[in-house]
Amino acid sequence: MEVTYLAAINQALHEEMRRDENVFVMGEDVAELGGAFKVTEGLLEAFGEDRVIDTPISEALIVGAGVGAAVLGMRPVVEMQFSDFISCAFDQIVNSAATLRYRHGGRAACPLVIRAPSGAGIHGALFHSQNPEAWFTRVPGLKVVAPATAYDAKGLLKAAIRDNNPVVYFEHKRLYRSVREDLPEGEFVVPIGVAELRQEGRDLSVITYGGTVHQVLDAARILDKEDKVSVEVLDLRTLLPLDREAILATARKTGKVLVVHEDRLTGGIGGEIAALIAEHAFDALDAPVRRLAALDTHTAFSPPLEEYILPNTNKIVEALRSLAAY
Amino acid sequence: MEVTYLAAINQALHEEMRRDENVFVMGEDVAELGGAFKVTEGLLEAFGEDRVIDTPISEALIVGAGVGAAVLGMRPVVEMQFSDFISCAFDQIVNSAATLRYRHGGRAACPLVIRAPSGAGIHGALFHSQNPEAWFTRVPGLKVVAPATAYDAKGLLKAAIRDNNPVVYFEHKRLYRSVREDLPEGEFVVPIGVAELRQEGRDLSVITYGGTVHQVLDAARILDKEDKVSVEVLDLRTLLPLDREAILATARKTGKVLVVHEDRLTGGIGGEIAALIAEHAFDALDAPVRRLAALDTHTAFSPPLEEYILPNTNKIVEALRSLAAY
Amino acid sequence: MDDVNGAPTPAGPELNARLEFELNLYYQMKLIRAFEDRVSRLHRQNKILGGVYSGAGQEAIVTGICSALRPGDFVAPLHRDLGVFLMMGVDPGRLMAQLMGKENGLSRGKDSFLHGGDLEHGIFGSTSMLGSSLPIAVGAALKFQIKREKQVAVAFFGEGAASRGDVHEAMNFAGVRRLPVIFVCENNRFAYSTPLEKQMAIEDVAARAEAYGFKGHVVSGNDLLAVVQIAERVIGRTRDGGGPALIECKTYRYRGHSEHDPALYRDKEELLEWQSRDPIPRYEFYLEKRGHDVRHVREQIDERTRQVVQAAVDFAENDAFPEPQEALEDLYAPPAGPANLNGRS
Amino acid sequence: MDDVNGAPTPAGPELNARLEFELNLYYQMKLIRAFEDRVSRLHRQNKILGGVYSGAGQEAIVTGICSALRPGDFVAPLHRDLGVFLMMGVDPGRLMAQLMGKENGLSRGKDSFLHGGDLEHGIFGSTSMLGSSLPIAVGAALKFQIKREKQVAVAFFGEGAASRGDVHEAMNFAGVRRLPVIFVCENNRFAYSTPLEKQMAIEDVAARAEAYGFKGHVVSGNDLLAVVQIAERVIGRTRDGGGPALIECKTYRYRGHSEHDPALYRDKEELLEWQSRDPIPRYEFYLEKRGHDVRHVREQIDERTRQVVQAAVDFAENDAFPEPQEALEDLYAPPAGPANLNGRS
Ligand SMILES: Cc1ncc(C[n+]2csc(CCOP(=O)(O)OP(=O)(O)O)c2C)c(N)n1
Ligand SMILES: Cc1ncc(C[n+]2csc(CCOP(=O)(O)OP(=O)(O)O)c2C)c(N)n1
Ligand SMILES: [Mg+2]
Ligand SMILES: [Mg+2]
Repeated sequence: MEVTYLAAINQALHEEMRRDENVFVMGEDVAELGGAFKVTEGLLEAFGEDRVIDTPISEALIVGAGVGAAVLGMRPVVEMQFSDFISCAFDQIVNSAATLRYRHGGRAACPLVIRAPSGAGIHGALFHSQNPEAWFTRVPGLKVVAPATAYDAKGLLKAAIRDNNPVVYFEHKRLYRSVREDLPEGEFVVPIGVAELRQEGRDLSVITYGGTVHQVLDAARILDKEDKVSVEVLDLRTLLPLDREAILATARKTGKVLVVHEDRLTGGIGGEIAALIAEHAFDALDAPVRRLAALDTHTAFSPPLEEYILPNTNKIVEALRSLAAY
Repeated sequence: MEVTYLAAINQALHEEMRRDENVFVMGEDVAELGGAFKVTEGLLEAFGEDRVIDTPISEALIVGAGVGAAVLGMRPVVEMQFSDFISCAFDQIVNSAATLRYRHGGRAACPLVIRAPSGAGIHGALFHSQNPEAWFTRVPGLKVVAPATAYDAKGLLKAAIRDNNPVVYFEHKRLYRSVREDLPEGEFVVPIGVAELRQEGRDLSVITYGGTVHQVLDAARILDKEDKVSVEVLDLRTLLPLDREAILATARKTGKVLVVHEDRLTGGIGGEIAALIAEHAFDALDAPVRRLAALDTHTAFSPPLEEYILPNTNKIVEALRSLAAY
Repeated sequence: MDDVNGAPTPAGPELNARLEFELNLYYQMKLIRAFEDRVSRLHRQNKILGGVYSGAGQEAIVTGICSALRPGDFVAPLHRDLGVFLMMGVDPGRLMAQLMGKENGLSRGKDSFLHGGDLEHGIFGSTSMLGSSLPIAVGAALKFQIKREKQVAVAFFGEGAASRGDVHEAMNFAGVRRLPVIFVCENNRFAYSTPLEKQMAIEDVAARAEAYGFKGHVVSGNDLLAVVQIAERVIGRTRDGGGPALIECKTYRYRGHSEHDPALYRDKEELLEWQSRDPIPRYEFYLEKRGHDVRHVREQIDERTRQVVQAAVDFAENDAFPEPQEALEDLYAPPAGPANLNGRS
Repeated sequence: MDDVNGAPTPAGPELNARLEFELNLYYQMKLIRAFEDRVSRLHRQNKILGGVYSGAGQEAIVTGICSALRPGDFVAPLHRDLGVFLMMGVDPGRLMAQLMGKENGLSRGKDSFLHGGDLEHGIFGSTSMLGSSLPIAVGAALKFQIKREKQVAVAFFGEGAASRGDVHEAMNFAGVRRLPVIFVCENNRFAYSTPLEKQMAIEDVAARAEAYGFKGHVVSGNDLLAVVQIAERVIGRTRDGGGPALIECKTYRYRGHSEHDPALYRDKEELLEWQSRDPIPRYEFYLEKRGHDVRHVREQIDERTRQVVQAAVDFAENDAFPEPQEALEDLYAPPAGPANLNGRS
């Protein structure tokens, strides 16, 4: 049966809570309402008030309490209602959670998942469109994932819940209901840290993740058809740790790389990826590593502004053509 | 007279508070104590309790109240006692302050300076050694500066106070008393957004800022003397907006670039700089852009660990030799 | 309010002014209701995109509190406080343009709904991050204190936002420095779907004030007269150097959390109960006691608000969308003296 | 405490156990004082680097509170609470090695001073960010509640940290869910240089508890007996499902904020006044009333603490520094069952 990205996340929560009674869910409006996006729907009925917990509007508390429960062996899955509000829990994530094992000399662990609905393109404006992933990919001790498909959404969430470290899990709001696929019947997980080659290609590589993966695939199809240019598409899936081997392999293979993300250009993880390639695949490059990302501004509300700011299939096609012509 | 980096900051505060009565200082222990590092010493006596304000331990309040006063035309200079605690004010900086003008359609401004003593190498361990700059350099609406000399410390702080936008001002704790120079008598400012060529060179370029500038200069002297290799040293001084022209100019000139910072490698601004160069000076490069930075971990406490983690002159010399030999 | 008739028998100039003031509040409250009803409708028609948070049922709070403010005061509204903009004199057309993302909206299309502030009218455009505007209002009050200005800052917040750490930090510092700031809690018993008892273990947010060294007041937020009275008293005291205060207004949200929300988690009985406390008929009853011909007044005012709202919609619909490249404008203020700061770059 | 003589006349087994318990607390308090004095000295000798925050003068608080804890309870100490580590049974040698950044320190040299926790002994290693440990203690209490365990979580915090937003969020949620957590405020009247009146407009942090729906208690933090009594009562009640509580212990910091701080901002008279309330002689006076030969007890215990502290110093000085490459260890936990989580990677 076809399952949406959103339903896939919901399935993962159900399955993991059934599998391990230490898993519990906590956040604003996650219980009776089932979450602002209905991601946690049905959990209250299935697992009761002890394991599906509505909190006051207290992001620092939500993450901090998650840390406290996690060090005692629970596996909390906490929700930021929108990833934009993760800024209110910043200290608890980058300090309390990320340094926990380190400052305990390896004698403690923090198996915590922070779910954060992120991303733009839904008229969410400045505070309901953010892509905050690069604030966290520079923090050792954390893991960061950003699935683009229903399969990965489910498999990565299950892996994140089973992981013994704090994982920030970015789920893209625009994909919730726009992306769907058949999921295998049985149990599966998607390993953290492993990128996925969505499409093999010969001429160019695109490295991307999350909200822009489908736009890139669309663009690749257009290039294949209209330009007879064969584009390889690497979906990172995990943003920390990066799958360096996969990144360098595709760069070495095609010699021309475009990095695409919906996050802003400056300070987005595209810089890190371009730098990695420029340093470690220098000899293999036939063209400069290019980046296509949101413009260096906030995600404005008015449709013409939002459209101008965000990457889209057309802009990706253009960038690919320009790179192909280099 | 020789003035330390610390005294230079103190001078800037005195001068600007004298010049403009809308400037005031606020933070923990900034008044009677004169700050944990004595940076605000003497201000209380000179300007009184109305303009030198001790606050409770409330970082979000400190920044938030700064924003509120700033939109009404004041010029608050607020202090984080250590830059590590800036994580507790994160939302107020990246959302309240950084988006302020934008969300008011250009009809408001937020002339706020956030001073943040940062940096490692003083046995400060995980929570008194952080280099948080790259969390902010990815946020449009902010400016970010990080002086390395007494002259710049003074001139950039004065420029920051006069700037009509929120400026995060990172002052490196290790430089407070270890760096000093003669300052000109008269009034001067150092413009935000302009990098400084600390040393001209022919063979290699190093791009750096803040705590590692002096180590790089030492390393450059060693290379000059022992290897007859001429190293150009660019001190960024401003981290947002980056001085792209200066960065690309030195890259094009020498064709070999090493980026050095005390911040961690992954997600530090070195990635952004390397990406810029790799994209826009591709043809001029004779070697991959290399980066030398703190290792991807937290700044550990024990001396052998801290030493192992942080960049230093020896490590820079080695990296330069390796790059020179490429 | 010179065009409204049906006034009671003539009296002294002071009473007359009061009567006019009171009638004007009625007009304002009705205008807010009418404007918001229209906004809800425009949202269903897809003419307003993004989140829309109706303040229907809570109009008496913003009307009453803002009635005690003066030019130069500072207000940070909450996400449901469209009424603050109208009360503070923002042009309804520009407000509607803001909601539609148009060029002449307060934020020039940059941000949605109420995040576009209007500092010319003393309104700070709060971010979405609930509670974050309280430290900012405290900073405004700090400016008034430093400059010895007889102004006040007002921060509105929901009982939901009251759980945020920023609220604590703000109130504590306001208490320490005895700042001229008034915290107004609109306690509508729900934060999205979360009822009061899951948000706090006490009944009154106002009880917190004492823990910060100032006084907390509780008032019916559906009783405009009561809100006006407490606002005049408390804000007046704060303005005169009496230090901060908290006013908690008990009320209820009529519509869903946002226009997307059918609010199935709520008890229909409870809604009915609160709708029977609607601030508008309640205030009409008062006006009647005052001797006004309420039916006549209502008709006139309904006509007037209808015209104002329609004019606002017309203005906004005819307004252009911003040019795409404007996305990169308004990020940084140019180097200019403080006087120019509120000018565009 | 079998080796301490000078006990009062024999009595029933229950009283005997109590007397032993009381003498042991005396030993613990003395050990903390001796250990911290030595730490201050080692800091001056540059054998301990980084920030050192002495709890001298405040020993009765950690001693009394921890005396009511049981295995499996959870404690988040504040930066001055070295005594918590000793009270909870952490080996003094490993604690000293922690302070010196040695391999066998709690954090294996990773972090400084008290940031290395020891979960085997129930101690959470708090970050430096003041107040951030309160949400975490609340999370521990949530685990106890979910799992129906008769354990409690305790979070120590200074009156300075009380101004942080995290403290508010933590207390509010604890109140809502009636969690088994006790918040212990060590109110030593200063946050670094900042005196109480610049931190809050009220006298007692304990007054805040009611605003979260639970009870706040005030006790002299320099009176070990009083702290023990309230700890037994309040923690016992919380353990039995009575919900959260706040205990505020009034006390005073003897030394500077850290060993770097001469604390010139403080009134010498005030220090003198508080030193005259030193918890150790005060408790000795009680022991005397109990019939102990205090001079004899003190001599024996001084000798014992001297030996314990010296052994700790010897252990730590002989301990190796970690190997440089260990800097990259302990960042991530390996994939293993929860049982293994506290094992090293
Ligand atoms: C920090 C933060 N967390 C979560 C949200 C999402 N959110 C928006 S409104 C709302 C409920 C607000 O409740 P309340 O403060 O009582 O105001 P009301 O909507 O009832 O007027 C929530 C949870 C937010 N905007 N900011
Ligand atoms: C969030 C945060 N801000 C600032 C500091 C710096 N700092 C360390 S201790 C301290 C004073 C703490 O006062 P209090 O909580 O009363 O504890 P005490 O030191 O008096 O025991 C300050 C300001 C910090 N550690 N964390
Ligand atoms: Mg509400
Ligand atoms: Mg204190």
